Amino acid sequence: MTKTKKSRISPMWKRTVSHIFTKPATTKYPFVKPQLPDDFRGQPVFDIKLCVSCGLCSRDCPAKAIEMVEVEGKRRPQFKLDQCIFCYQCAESCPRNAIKSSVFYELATTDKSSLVIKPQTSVKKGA
Amino acid sequence: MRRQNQTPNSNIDIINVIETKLKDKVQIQLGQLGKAAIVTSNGLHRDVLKAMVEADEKTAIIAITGLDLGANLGVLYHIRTSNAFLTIRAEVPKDNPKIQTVIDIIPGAVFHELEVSDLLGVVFEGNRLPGHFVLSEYWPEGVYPLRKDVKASEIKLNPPPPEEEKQPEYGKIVKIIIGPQHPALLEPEKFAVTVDGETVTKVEPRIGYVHRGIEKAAESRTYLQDVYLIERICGICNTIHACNFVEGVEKILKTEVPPRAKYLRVIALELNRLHSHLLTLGHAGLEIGYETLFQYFWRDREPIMDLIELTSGNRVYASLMTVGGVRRDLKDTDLPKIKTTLEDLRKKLPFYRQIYRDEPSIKARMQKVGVLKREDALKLCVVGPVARGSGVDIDVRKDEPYEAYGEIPFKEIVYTEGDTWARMNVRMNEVEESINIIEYAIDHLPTGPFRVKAPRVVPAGEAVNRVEAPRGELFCYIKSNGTAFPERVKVRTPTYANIPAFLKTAIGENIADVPPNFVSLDPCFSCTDR
Amino acid sequence: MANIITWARVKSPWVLHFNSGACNGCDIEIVALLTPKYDVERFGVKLEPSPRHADVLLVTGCVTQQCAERLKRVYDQMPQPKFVVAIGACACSGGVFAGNYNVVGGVDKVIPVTAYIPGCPPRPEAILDGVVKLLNALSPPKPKKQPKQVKTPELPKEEAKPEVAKPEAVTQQEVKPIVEEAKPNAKQ
Amino acid sequence: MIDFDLILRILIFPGFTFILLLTLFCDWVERKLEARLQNRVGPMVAGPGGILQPLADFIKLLTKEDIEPRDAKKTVFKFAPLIAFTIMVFAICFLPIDGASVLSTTGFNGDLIVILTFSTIASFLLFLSGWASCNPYGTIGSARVLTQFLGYDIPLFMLALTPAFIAGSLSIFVIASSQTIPYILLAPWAFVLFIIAMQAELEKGPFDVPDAESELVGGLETEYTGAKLAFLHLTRDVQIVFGAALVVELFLGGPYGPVFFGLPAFWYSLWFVLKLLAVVIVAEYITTLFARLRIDQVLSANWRIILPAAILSLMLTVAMVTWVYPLV
Repeated sequence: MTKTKKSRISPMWKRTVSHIFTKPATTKYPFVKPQLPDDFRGQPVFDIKLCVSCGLCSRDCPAKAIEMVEVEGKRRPQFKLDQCIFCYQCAESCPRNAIKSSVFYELATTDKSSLVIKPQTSVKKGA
Repeated sequence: MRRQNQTPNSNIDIINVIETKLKDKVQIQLGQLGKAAIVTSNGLHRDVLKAMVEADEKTAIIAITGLDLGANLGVLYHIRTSNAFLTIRAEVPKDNPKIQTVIDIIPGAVFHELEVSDLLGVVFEGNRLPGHFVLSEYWPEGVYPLRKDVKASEIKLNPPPPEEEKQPEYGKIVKIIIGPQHPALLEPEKFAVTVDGETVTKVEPRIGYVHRGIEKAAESRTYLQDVYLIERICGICNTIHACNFVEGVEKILKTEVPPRAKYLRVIALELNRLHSHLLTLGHAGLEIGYETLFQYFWRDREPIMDLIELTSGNRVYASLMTVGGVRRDLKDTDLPKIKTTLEDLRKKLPFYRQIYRDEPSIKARMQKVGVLKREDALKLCVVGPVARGSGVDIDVRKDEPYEAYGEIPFKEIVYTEGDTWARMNVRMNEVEESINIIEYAIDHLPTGPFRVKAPRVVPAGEAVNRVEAPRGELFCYIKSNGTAFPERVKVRTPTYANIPAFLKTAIGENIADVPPNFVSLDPCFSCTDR
Repeated sequence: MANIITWARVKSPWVLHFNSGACNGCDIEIVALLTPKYDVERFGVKLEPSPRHADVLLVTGCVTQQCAERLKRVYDQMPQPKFVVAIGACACSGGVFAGNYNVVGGVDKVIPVTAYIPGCPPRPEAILDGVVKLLNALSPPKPKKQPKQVKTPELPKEEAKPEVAKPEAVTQQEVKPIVEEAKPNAKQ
Repeated sequence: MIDFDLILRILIFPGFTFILLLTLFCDWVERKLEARLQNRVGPMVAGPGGILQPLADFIKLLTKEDIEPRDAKKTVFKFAPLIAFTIMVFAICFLPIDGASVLSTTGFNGDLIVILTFSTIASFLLFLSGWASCNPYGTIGSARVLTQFLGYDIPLFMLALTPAFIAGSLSIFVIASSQTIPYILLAPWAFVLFIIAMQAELEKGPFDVPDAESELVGGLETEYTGAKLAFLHLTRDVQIVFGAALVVELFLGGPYGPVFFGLPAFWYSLWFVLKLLAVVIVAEYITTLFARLRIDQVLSANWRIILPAAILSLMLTVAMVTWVYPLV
């Protein structure tokens, strides 16, 4: 205990002191955004022009976050981001690559309804 | 003695033993569900188990699977011996689902039996619990969620009982309740610890707070969706869960995974193990009030998280595994970054090793705490670093190599002390082994396809699969009925097997030793409850 | 004076983490926030062990049947003004586990939620972003008077509940005013 | 006749306001230092460098809802934290800060014993406040506070007597002002032991068992909310300042130091604050270095190591005072 403490000082003391003189490991997040890999799985982006209304994305979604809704007479996927688990199975299932990944991840909101992405709007602005 | 290598008595032919002892009474189906499936009836499963325990000290129950077979309920005992993996089949009629317990033969079976009895209604005579084990205390009597005729939407819970007025007890403490909301546990789970002064006399667990019914939910989703669902059993060791499941499905499909995919899986799994071990080593620091150590470990864990993000697109859920390979190839341009990051981590390891081995306050808090002797470890069927910290050399990566582990050289870390300190040091050394494995895998990465097409509909059949998760041996049983939906998925997670060890070692300890002892199991309740 | 109080609240949000049946993914990301790389102590955020000390409740997980009642109890134990942040797909709506037999699904089915952070799991930055958004909602340009209870701290005596004893079930009336209190802030 | 000067001294400087600000400042120094030692940034946005962070916490807690548990012993629960805080501030008032104590006196012979007793009473009140909350964690936490401070009070008293022996007086003023050579140099063994005992008495790491988060949730603070919690926190912080101040007075020569120009009072308080910060930094550094010990280890460390060492130190001091120091 106290005796052993003195007889064999921990290797921690050097390391801790050295950190006073080095820069902290903290990123400056809200002020400096982190660099994300290109294929980061952020908010899925849906391109309505490529969609063939097959509904495969909705069928394969494990979280049932994609609902096919009627838009201008055609069935289009509607993303519920509050349920989405960002697995990108929909992007993989899509035969026409209409669903793509984005690096947008700051999706926090105080209004839950803003998390439902209607097919018309492809990119949501930050809440 | 550190890193003592014990040669397993691997030449016992366990099937021969069973054949000679119970010749005509049981039916042995070779090659099914592991090395062989032994079909028993009329309580003969106890005799088989007895014969196996007498012949091989390393006999352990890995899991008990309950099956709804229509008129009957099936009970599968999955047994691991020192060199084989076997399954004992038993059946009970649904209207009188009684079977004799095996906890007197193998005490480690206690949790497995209770789970089957709670979820499927099989009555294990001699091992009963008043109230529910996994399910909510308001769960209606006589409804067993894993039976096929029970629909999730139709279940109505009992109303909570009226409030009881509690008499305040001033200054008198009998029970400390750890959890469900408690800083020592990141997850909700309850342990009622009875203390006498500061000494623990009894620990009563109440698990099931994270029970999400994944096994049932898997039956209503396709195999494709199940990969993502099963992956979300646990957020820390997610890759290995997904890998375990897809391997099981591949066994039924008889799909051969391309070699590049095997190596890519190993890289993903070992990155996962790295981050999981670093997390636990840091978390243990938090539990013993060593915040500086916690901060350092988690700081050095971040580069690993970045690597996972780089290779998979998400910091936590890699979602890499899919039936027939991996979903994403590793870009050649990323390889140098992985290597430099791992090299940086390797340079930091000696400092941490020294801390965990020699730091006096760590030794004061961890040595001789939660001692689990080798015999107890065998009896309680513990797995993973807990077993390896008690001198039991089991590691599925060595015993039954899966993916590319058979081709990659690595050391199996075994400590014999059996205390918290030994378990943490097992993890400490495994971090280094993981780095070696990843570097070897990157250097020997084969070229070729990383994925083969796999059909969505799986032919009828069943399979068991075992892998080594960061917390120990992970087991799954998959039964398919020839459609795109599985008939039954059973996952037995390592923490589930390790909790009995905690319940045993905590008795007689100081209350302050409970958190470090507990965290040395690397408990993960989302795994435990599923 | 109101300015100072709002300033103090925005600068010192103490959080309590409640896991209502999560897979650990979100939880470790919350803990990662405390560690050197993200270090939310910069913003005065402290992870508190007891609900009595907390201002913001960070809920993760899909709310299992067992946890629903505890979640309510922990929420009741927190002193006013209090805010709830649902972290991760499970806490927002049940996520991949929605519809399972032991899952209530969605924190807002049990207690009122102020902010939602989707993601599976959200990056620590996203959680930080969510807390910042919540705080921005707290400190409008012209700070309105904060909840009236605050001025008379002795008022909520009858609400007092011991931590060990089981509290009365939260009735709808009890929850309502909190929703109303959180909403106007959120809009500004 | 109203002595405005005295009122000013009590209320502003070096009295209540000064002590309060000093406490909050020390809290900030501790948090910032701990963060930096752990390779973090620490409080940053509240004021320059986060220096207003403790103030923000304090104000916020004051404005929170105040909940009283149904089972709590109401009176004790309500007043114990406040009284503990008052007593601690009162104890600091006896220490010479700007060359004189807050009450503008030079104290009396025996005030060392008085303030040590005050600190014991404050610890006891903290125990009472935890016990009164009638929560298992609070009760265990406060029981640990009690066992710990009862154990460590004895060696702390003994070690505090070491400087008194050297100075030949029980008055803090005499002790502080007679240190032409600081006693840290004359009796370094006593200084080291005193720091350790102080660390244990103040429940700082590695002896912070009473608020071991992993076992006891919030320890004795578990049930406290709002203003009462604010005062509990403040009491803890004032205790730390008090402990550091005591070390300064007994071993580091008190507020006395070179006066370069102008008012000696200004320089004395500056020296006092600087020395105090040095002690706080050392204490916080020790905290970050070690894991928390177990309660039985803490107690056995006391009875088996600290207490015998304190007795030896006392004997050694007596011997030195009698035979060695006269030669120097």
